[in-house]
Amino acid sequence: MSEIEKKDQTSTHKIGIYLWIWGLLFVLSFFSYLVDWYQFQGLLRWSLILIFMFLKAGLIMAFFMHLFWERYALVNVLLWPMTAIACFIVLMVAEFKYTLFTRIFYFFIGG
Amino acid sequence: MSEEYENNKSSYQAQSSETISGDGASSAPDMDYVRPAEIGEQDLYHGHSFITKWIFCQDAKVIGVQYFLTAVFTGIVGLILSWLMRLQLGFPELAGFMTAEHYYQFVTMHGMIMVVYFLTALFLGGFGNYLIPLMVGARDMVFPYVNMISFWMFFIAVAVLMASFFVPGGPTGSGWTLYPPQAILEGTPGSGAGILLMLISLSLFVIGFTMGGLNYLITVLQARTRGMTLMRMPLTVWGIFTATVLAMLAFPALLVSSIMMTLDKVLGTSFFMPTILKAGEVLEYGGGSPILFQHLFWFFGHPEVYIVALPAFGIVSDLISVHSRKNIFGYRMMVWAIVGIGALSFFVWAHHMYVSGMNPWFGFFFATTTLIIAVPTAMKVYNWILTLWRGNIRMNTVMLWCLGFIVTFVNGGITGIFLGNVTVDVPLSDTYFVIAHFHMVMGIAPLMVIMGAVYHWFPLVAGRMLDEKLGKWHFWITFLGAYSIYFPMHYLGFIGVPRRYFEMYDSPYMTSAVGMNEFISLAAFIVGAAQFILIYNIIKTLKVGKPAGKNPWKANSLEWHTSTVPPEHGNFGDRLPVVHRWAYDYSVPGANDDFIPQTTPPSEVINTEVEKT
Amino acid sequence: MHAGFIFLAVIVGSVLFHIFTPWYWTDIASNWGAMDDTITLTFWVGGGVFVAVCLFMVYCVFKFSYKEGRKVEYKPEDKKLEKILTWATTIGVVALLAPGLVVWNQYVNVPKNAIEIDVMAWQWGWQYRLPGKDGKLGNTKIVNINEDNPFGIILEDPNGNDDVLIQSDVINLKTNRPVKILLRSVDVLHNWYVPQFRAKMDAIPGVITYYWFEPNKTGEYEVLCAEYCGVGHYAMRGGVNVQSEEDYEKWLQEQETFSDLIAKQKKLELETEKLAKKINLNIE
Amino acid sequence: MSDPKIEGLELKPGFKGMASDTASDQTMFKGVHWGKAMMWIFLLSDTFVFSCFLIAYMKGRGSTPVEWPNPSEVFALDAFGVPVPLLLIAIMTFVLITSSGTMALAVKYGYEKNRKMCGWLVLATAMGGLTFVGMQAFEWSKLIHEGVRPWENPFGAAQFGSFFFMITGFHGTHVSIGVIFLFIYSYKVFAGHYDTGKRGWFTTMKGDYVEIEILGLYWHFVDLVWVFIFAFFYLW
Repeated sequence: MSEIEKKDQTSTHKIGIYLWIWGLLFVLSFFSYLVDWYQFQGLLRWSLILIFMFLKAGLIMAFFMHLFWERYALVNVLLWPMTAIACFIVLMVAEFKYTLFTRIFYFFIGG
Repeated sequence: MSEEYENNKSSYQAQSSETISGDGASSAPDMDYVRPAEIGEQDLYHGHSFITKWIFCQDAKVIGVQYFLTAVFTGIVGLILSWLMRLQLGFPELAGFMTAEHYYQFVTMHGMIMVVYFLTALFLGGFGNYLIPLMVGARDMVFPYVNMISFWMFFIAVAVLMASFFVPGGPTGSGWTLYPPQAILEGTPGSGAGILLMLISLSLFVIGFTMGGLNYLITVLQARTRGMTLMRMPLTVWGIFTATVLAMLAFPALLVSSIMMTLDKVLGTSFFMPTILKAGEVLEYGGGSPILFQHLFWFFGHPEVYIVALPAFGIVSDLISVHSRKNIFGYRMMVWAIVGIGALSFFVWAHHMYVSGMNPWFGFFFATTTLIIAVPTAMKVYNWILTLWRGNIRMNTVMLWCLGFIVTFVNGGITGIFLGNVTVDVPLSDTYFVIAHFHMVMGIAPLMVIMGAVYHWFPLVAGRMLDEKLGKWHFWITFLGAYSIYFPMHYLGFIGVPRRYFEMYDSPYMTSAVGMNEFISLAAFIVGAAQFILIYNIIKTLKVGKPAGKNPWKANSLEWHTSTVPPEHGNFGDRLPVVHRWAYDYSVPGANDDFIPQTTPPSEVINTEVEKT
Repeated sequence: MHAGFIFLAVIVGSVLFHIFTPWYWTDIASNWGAMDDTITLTFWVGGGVFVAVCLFMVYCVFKFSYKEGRKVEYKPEDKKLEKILTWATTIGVVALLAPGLVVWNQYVNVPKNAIEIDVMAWQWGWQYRLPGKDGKLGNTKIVNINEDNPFGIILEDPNGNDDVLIQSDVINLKTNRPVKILLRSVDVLHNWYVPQFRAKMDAIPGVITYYWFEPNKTGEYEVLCAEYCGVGHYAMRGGVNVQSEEDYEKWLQEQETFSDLIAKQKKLELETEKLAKKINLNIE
Repeated sequence: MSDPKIEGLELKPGFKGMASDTASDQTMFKGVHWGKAMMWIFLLSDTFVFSCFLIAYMKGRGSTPVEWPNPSEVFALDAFGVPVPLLLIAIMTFVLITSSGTMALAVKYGYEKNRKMCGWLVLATAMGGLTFVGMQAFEWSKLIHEGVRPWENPFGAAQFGSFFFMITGFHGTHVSIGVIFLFIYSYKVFAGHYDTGKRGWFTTMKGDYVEIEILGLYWHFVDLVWVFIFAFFYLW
């Protein structure tokens, strides 16, 4: 078993920061619920959904999962692989648009 | 060749006995200073009974051997399948017992076994488990218990896979890519139990591998010995480490596509299934997208290629360096090339899909990213041959395998440029050119490295030297045979012979290749049979082989400097080694010997002109 | 030493094999000569690198084989050499990539005057549909496919009526006129591939894929399925008959259109009805 | 957590620190427990699993020409006779975030070696998780009752049900596994296993409160995934 020096693990954060983040998460969740409640549509809806989503995800990762206090070596190892996911997402958006286009064009519109 | 070891035995023994306890009191403490340990000693569970020592064992070295043997078993099954395929292709009149169903089942199982259950398991499970803790100077993997479960998950996955040979309908015959709708449609061989067992087996493999992979990664990242920086690790560890990273991030896509396809098959969902008309009837599926599966599959599949290739790159670098008695040329470049290739491999997957009917504009993106990978790969090749340059090359069996690797890898790598460049790929894709390419680059080339690695590390694992003469026969038959299988096969692809054809003698341009096909089949039989030379060699050596002693190759890296040979559980006896230099200080000017082990403190080699530590 | 000779023999043998091989690509019969050119270019550059690397390796084997006490160079890195090699490789790769991308740009952009051909694939066979006088293909739906409507044409679509149906696995093409192949599959993946035309693309159920080429040599060619599609994959063949303009027009006149087919079926139905009536009468 | 002190090494902050950590020997993540590092890498891998699910969902939903059911109608719940859109989902989100908060506090009290508080908070987290799973079971049965099946549904594109059951099912499995471990760990905390360093099963390692943080990482990750599912499945 590796016993990492105990002394540094005892240093913790004030309870206030957790309560703050907790509260913020509730507020943000409420906001993203309101996006649906007021039936915003189009670009506004999408940007609001994504903003609230990333804020919530960021808060959870940074404070609840302690990434804010971790050393950059760990943070970077965790975040860089997301570029592969981002690339996958972007290309799949292009792909589904193309598939939808061919389906609608050849099966419904014709030419 | 073997006299040289005899001659130098006394000198290296003197050297190694000094260096093992290398961090002790020395004349110049400042010079040899290494930071104290951050982490306490690891508790190890030592087995007491036969079962805890050899079966449910928590020693990474035993687990490595278990992985190795299981993978070799599946590999032999794959080899026999390839024989049957070649019999059908070369001499169909002799293969009367084979129907097209059988042929396609063999194609599928051969591909899946060789790529996933043989090569991946062998490199990462086998070599990874055995070598990582030894090379980074750890007592064991960081989570020995999880490591053990990882192997048994793999074992169950293999058992499930093999079981599919014996279920009604046989194993799946949908090609190793398991493309839907084909894979789960009635009429395809093994579309009932066969495909389900395949998907379950793959899922088990991924779960088991995740457990093992976490071990390899954390061992490399968090459990290195004192003085072992990342940039002092042998390239073997770099290769296996990066490949494991790729596996951890790529296997999820395989898991997801397996789950989705299982649901399509069992519950009748339509993730990958569009409206289909089969035998005049419209099936209950509708609206799914087969292309989606291809994207998910290749998002896994392309990193998978590098999961096989990167450990081979790493291992071969070490072998070439040790046996040409010279430091690996451009170590830093080699490391960055491995990492760069690994990172890029997540951005190139759809070059397997140029003619799949995906968004045609993807061709530009993927051709560009694919050809970018050619640059670091080419740098690695240059560095291997530049390591040979002005070295002192021992032409033993290990080196022969390495040279064979260079020839086959360069050949296969260059045909990769054909297939990665979108326009050039169009006429060649789905032809024998593709078969020749990927067998050369990820079949034969990694196999050459595996063989070299077996001859190199067998003395460490078993304490005896493998027979050189048998080894050379093994090499030449394998190398020349394999080369003459796959080199001419490219030209079948130029003619335009498509892949996965059960019979091919009815078109004029195919008829012209009958003779060549027979020749290829003959060569395949011989090469396959030659592999049994190795098995004979191993059995013979275990009985009557020459004892290897410590460090028979006069290598620098830590695995050769263990307390006993073969290393016991815990690897390094009472004290963990302390590392003072990289693993490649061979033939340093001014040194007494032509190698300076990693554990030698600078004060002991004070007169040498060491450039990098 | 002998090892070096064998490796040398392998390299020389590979080159000789390439020079004297009787197996090489079939004579091209379409506009995609540029594809052959890119292959040739890649072949020369890649083959050159292969030979150079391997010969260097063989030279090292001859020159630096183990000798006790040989002075070995100790030079962990050579920044300058590595830089030169990186740039040289990069330039080589760009030189290979650029023409490839240019040709791909032509491949995905279909000329305006291309004739569209609907290629329908199933396990295991092909059939074809050409647009009629209006130059437009009617829309299709897989669920519409039945004996009376082998292509699944949507009956309400006016474009479909004059479509020329070719219920055979052989299609005729006009020389020197680009064709846009629209691929459609009703069950699994297929691929309509004529080696002499070089081009290919998969047919995927659920969507329509395309590619184009311009046949420029008259003759009969074989169509192969190039994407694994089940146990009949190897036997899934078709044919292309590239003809001169007059022959083609003559052939086209003889083909049946969708409205012909419907009319024929109507007639058939009427006749069967009449027949049934007759039989009934006779019985009475 | 906050920067550890490593003997013989000056730990620099920021990117410089990253460079020197990476270049140093023994460990790359300075002061990070093996188990914690493992959990992080595992979560990275699991992120790819969920990303692939969601990307597949995006591709599937985006490329179907059939109309996709409107989630705010499908998931509406009658409250006092009025259909409220996404009511149950909102409550589930509320429950999951609550449990995430208690978990974060449990980790804090664990490090302070406050056995009682830590134990109760882990137990509260487990109860929250259980409530979430229960509500999900309710939601599933409601939808099944309304005729939604993995292969078809009365509202629109068939893939709606497929993706819904698959993704929420996979997430629910994660939650359930987490709940089981939370109950076990709360027992272990109350029994004082982490104070005495008692070894658990499946491991040769001595018990330590860092295990609460490791479990916490997993639990927060489950919450994190829900954030994405909520945004992409229920709000899109």
